[in-house]
Amino acid sequence: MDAIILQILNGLDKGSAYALIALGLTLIFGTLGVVNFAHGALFMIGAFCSVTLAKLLNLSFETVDPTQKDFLGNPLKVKTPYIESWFGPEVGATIIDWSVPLAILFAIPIMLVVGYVMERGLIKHFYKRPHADQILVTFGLAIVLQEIIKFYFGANPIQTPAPDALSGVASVGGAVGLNIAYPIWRLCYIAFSLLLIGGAFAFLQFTTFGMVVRAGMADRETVQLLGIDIDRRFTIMFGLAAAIAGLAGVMYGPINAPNYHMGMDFLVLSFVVVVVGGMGSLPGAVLAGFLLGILEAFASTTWATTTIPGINQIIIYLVAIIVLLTRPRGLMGKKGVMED
Amino acid sequence: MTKTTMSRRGVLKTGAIAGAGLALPTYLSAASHAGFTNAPQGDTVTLGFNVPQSGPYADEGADELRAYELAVEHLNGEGDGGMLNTFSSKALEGNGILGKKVEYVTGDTQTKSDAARASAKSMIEKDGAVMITGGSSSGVAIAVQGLCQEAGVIFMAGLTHSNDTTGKDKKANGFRHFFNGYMSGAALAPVLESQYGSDRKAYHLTADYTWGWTQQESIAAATEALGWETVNNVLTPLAQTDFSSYIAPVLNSGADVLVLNHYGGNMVNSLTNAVQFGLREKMIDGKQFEIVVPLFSRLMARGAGENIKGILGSTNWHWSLQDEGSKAFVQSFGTKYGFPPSQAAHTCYVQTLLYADAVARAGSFNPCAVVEALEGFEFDGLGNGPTLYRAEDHQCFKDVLVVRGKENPTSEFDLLEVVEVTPRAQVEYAPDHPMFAGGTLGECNPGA
Amino acid sequence: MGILEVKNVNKRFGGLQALGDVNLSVAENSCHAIIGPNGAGKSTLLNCLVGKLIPDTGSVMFDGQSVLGRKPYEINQMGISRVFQTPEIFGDLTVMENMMIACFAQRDGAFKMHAIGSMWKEKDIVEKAEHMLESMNLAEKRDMHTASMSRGDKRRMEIAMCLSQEPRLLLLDEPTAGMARADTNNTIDLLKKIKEERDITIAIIEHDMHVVFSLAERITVLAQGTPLVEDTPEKIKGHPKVREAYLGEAQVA
Amino acid sequence: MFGLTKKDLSLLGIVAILTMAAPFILNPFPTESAMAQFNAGYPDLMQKFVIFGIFAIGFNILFGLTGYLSFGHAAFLGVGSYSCVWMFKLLGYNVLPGIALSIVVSGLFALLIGVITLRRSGIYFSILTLAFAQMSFALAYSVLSNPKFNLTNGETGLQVYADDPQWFHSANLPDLPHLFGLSMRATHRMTLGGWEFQFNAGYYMCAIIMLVCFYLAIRIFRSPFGLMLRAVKSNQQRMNYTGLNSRPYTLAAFVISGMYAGLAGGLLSAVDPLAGAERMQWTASGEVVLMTILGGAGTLIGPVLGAGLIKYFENIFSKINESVLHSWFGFLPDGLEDFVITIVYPFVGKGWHLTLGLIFMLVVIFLPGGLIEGGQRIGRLFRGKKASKAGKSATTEPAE
Repeated sequence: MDAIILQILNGLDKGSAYALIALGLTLIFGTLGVVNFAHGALFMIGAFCSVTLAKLLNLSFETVDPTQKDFLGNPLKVKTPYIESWFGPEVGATIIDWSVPLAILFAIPIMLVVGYVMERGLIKHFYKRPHADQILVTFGLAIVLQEIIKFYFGANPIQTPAPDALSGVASVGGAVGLNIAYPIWRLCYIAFSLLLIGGAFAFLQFTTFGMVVRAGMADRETVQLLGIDIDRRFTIMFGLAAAIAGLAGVMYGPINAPNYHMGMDFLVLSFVVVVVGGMGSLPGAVLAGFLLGILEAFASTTWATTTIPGINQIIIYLVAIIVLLTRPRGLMGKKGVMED
Repeated sequence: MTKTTMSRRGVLKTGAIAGAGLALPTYLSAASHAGFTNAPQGDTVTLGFNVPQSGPYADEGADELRAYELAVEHLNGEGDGGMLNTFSSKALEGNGILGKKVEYVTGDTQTKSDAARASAKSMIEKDGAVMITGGSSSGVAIAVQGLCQEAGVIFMAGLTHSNDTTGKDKKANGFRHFFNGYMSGAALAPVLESQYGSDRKAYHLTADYTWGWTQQESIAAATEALGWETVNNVLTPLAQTDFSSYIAPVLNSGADVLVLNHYGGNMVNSLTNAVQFGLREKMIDGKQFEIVVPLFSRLMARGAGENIKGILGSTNWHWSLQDEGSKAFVQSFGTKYGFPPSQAAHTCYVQTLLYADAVARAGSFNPCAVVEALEGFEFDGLGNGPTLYRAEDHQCFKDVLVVRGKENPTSEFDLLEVVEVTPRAQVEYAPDHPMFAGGTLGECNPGA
Repeated sequence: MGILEVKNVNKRFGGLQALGDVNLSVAENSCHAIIGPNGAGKSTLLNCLVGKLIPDTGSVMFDGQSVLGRKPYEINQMGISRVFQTPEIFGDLTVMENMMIACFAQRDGAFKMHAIGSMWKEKDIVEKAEHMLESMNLAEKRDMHTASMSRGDKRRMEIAMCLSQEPRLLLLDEPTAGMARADTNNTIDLLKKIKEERDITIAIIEHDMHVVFSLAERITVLAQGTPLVEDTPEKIKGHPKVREAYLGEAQVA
Repeated sequence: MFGLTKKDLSLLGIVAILTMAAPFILNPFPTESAMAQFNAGYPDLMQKFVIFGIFAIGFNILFGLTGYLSFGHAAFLGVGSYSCVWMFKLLGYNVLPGIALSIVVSGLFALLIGVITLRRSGIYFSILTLAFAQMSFALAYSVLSNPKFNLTNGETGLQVYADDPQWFHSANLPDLPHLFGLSMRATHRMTLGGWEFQFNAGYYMCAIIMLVCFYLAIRIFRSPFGLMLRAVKSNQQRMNYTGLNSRPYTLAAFVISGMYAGLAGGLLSAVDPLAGAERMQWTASGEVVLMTILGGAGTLIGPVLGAGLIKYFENIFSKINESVLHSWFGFLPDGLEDFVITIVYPFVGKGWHLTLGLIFMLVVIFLPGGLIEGGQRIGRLFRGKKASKAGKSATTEPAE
């Protein structure tokens, strides 16, 4: 029982990342009709926002300590972050410790700008072009973005640890007689994702802005006839989708150290998620994200891999194939979306 | 074995057929007069440095390249000479190799066998490289080694840890200075026993490809010999980024040691995840839960950050070693680049020197002469104590380091501390050891 | 017995009864128009005839064979060609290529692996296509990409493609929708000419009464998914029910 | 001649001349000159040019004609490579059985995958092919290389070992892939002044096969079948209502392009008998997409050019390291030299992916017809007013 719940938690965890990326992909597709292969890169840029912030916070001045020697036998240069000298060592260290949560605030404006620039500068010119062209140009963009990140940050992963207070394990389900220890940060990640997903849905459901966007998704021309500048709003939606992907990346940092190709790693999977959920369906994207996450977790168990060797390698793709062949529009897909 | 080499007459004959068939003028290549591929012309000799410059191991590749450049400097008599001064063989005089100035070409393996072979081929076919060296993964090393055997040039392997490189896939033209999976197991086992006792239950997570399997096999064999029990061995996909669903079952398996047979990004992620799940704080039947990472790399350790602290593993070399060779190398590398070299850099530097020295001693660039000079060569002063290039499989035998992630690092490079230098005798094995069986060296191939 | 027999066809979309007990018989070599206000179920009916939709109940027989459950291309091969409301042609191909595709489909059936010989060496196809273009006044546009043609030309192109398949039944879905008066008249003349020149049955769905009364020999009026009346144009014109349900609105429009 | 029009025949002729004279054309710089770095006329790269040319020609038959964007074609390439090496292991090093088998096996594999994936179109098709290819890669890399059932030899790559049966191997045959005794590695070097040219048997075999493939592709493009494939891309609705079943047409195109990919894979093994699983990764599929688009999808020669360009980048451009840059810009004053190198450095050598990505984006944005379109535009510029006027009236008449 404990093991099953553990795997469900693992699945939810993985699914959170899938769902957040897939949600953004679907938003972009639904509003702008663009298939964005660079969305994984946005996720990665989000994660590197927190790397950058940590680097900024750790900007240091050097003092020479003659009592210690460095590896060449010269006097050791001791680095002290400016922030520690400004706020005192303790406050400074605490700020550095909390750099990942702080990076959320740091990342939101950056991602909005990145999304805005991407839409106005590039994607805008591709609305009228075939989907294949959209895929290709954003695929090219993804390559360029990841190479830029690699040039500045190197190829090896860079740790962005969670704050000390959030990095231990928590006992889950003690009240119902279960004894499960689960990393606190991963629980935070699940909660954060649910919050973000809920927020996105509430935003679309209850604000005027959201209603206009939804109306625009359903029938762009009519909304434009009403004299509403739908393009402007769609641009903002692109920024929001970028921000969601970016925040998913920031929060994912402590789970797995960010590296330059994490975007590509997630991209393929999140496209599979979107297609399984149903192109253009927001609830479908979220549902499929969690579903595939959980399936993947269970396929990794010893039981599964001994029953069918290698199932853990292919489960996601296998499910995608089966779903697409039995439910051609995905789990919750609408008719007529991307069928030409 | 006549099968693995190609007679020179055969080449000429088939060449003649090709020439007649295509009605092209038949010129014999200059190289074939000298009797081997890419015999150096003029007063220079070209070496090929084939390292990953893009892809996940690009940072290792960059460090390897730095070491190669340093080695070329030293061979040509520039810089402070580095380990040339401590090397037991004094055949090299700092005037290039056999008086020919050393030049080099670089290539990008992309950590893909195909790309690595293409890159090596261009060095051989276009740039006239007489020796290829480099690599940061076993698949690539084995692929390039096979190519060099066929083409008739020497291959000096860089970072490759799989048993197969000098086991089932060994080749007469290929040489490995780096240690291997078996040695990791043999070196780690006594330390594991002294640190964690002989009554342990180990759970293995293994990268699901050739290197992972041989590594797991070696470690399991070595620890089971101590009396450890292997509870489970779970294979993880290479592309896996989140290992939580593999880590979670460890908690309830009754195991009290987790062995991570992972390298590179896999290792960083699986270790990070294991620490996240609080494995290291767990007590199983009164015993502290432990994690072991058999193959450590300092560059990777940096990626793993805090999580590496207190974790045992093995490594080929570490910059904090205090022998004269290591000190000289760290000094000249550190002065040039501002940070200490990695084990990948070390093995690549040493391999270049060893090749140059073998040529100097043989008095010829002919691969067969080089092979003869290297086979059974005993040397010292290159950082690992007295070392033997064994003739039977072209594997170097030397001391192996058991290291632990340092609890209180003084700098960003000071991540590992040496726990024990396992003496060479302890990691030696018979050439026909079952883990290495299956292949044959064949005969050296001088090519054209 | 007509060439096309529709019996008791019903089609529901969720709660909406799109077609209710439609019966229709189209006589061979006649021109039969189906008219009705928006939402009367004209397009649904048409889609049931060509295999795009499958009726919930009822039967659709073409020349004694059921078309139900067959794919659009199979139905086409039986001899039913369809002209769409907005011209559906191969936009990035030339006029001649468009024509040749239709000719190949007529000669070789739904699929033929003909991958090595040059298409221009198929003399019979080339001749037939050229002849067809001549007769439809498209010959001078032979090498033009069809996407850049005028709406009227596109319509003619599409009709020409359908005709080159020598169908026994030609279905036209509002062929003059969105056309200028002159283009509409041209299209009417074209269809009249076709009717005169060959043995062909035409079923036409139309909004424009001018078109309907110029062409049709019989008219079925559809309202709310059921046929209201079926008769000759003269009778329909004076029919009170039709006036009430339909014509008043149409004349306004 | 050959059943081609004059225009196509001259295109084929030009390609034939270019491929046959490639050892000269690709080695324009004397061996000892500083520009020798940019010579591409060595056997391995020339082989890659034509082999990936074949791959791209085949991919173009699917993508260029039908518009179905497959992200999984590398799987067929990989299957072809493995089949060929297996023939080496079982029968011996003659390349013919290997190449034949690689075409057959990849054709069957493409048929299987095509039947399933072609039930969907658009992005669904792309994702389905991607899923299949990733599954194939994962299986080849690990599961299918387990010691009990070692089909692919995993990470190391499938290769011939001394204890393989090689039933038809005999002592007087080369121990490397050969064509009835003619080793694929047999190379003639011809020295002319400062130049050196290499004529390699493997290259010429591949080049001849590529010419045959190119010729077949022209025939397919001009055939009724090719017309139908273009109809699929243009308007499937009209196609269905014209009595044409688009499924078998696309399936046939898929299988043909799969066989081309398999042939390319087989040839890769034939010139270098080691088949690695990375050949099947989705990024490898992405590469052939890049090649085709870069050159010009739907054009005959474009994909071959694209393949050449990308392989040139991968093998030549990637070798420009910092010391090479210093030797180039050494003539500049020190400060300026460093500045120029700082600007250029991220884009060359190990940064070649970045440059490739940028070029690719620029092509997709500004030249949807690929480099071929670029060439045509330049050509039009030179041909002057008259031609452009005629072109205008033919293509840009208002739609309504």
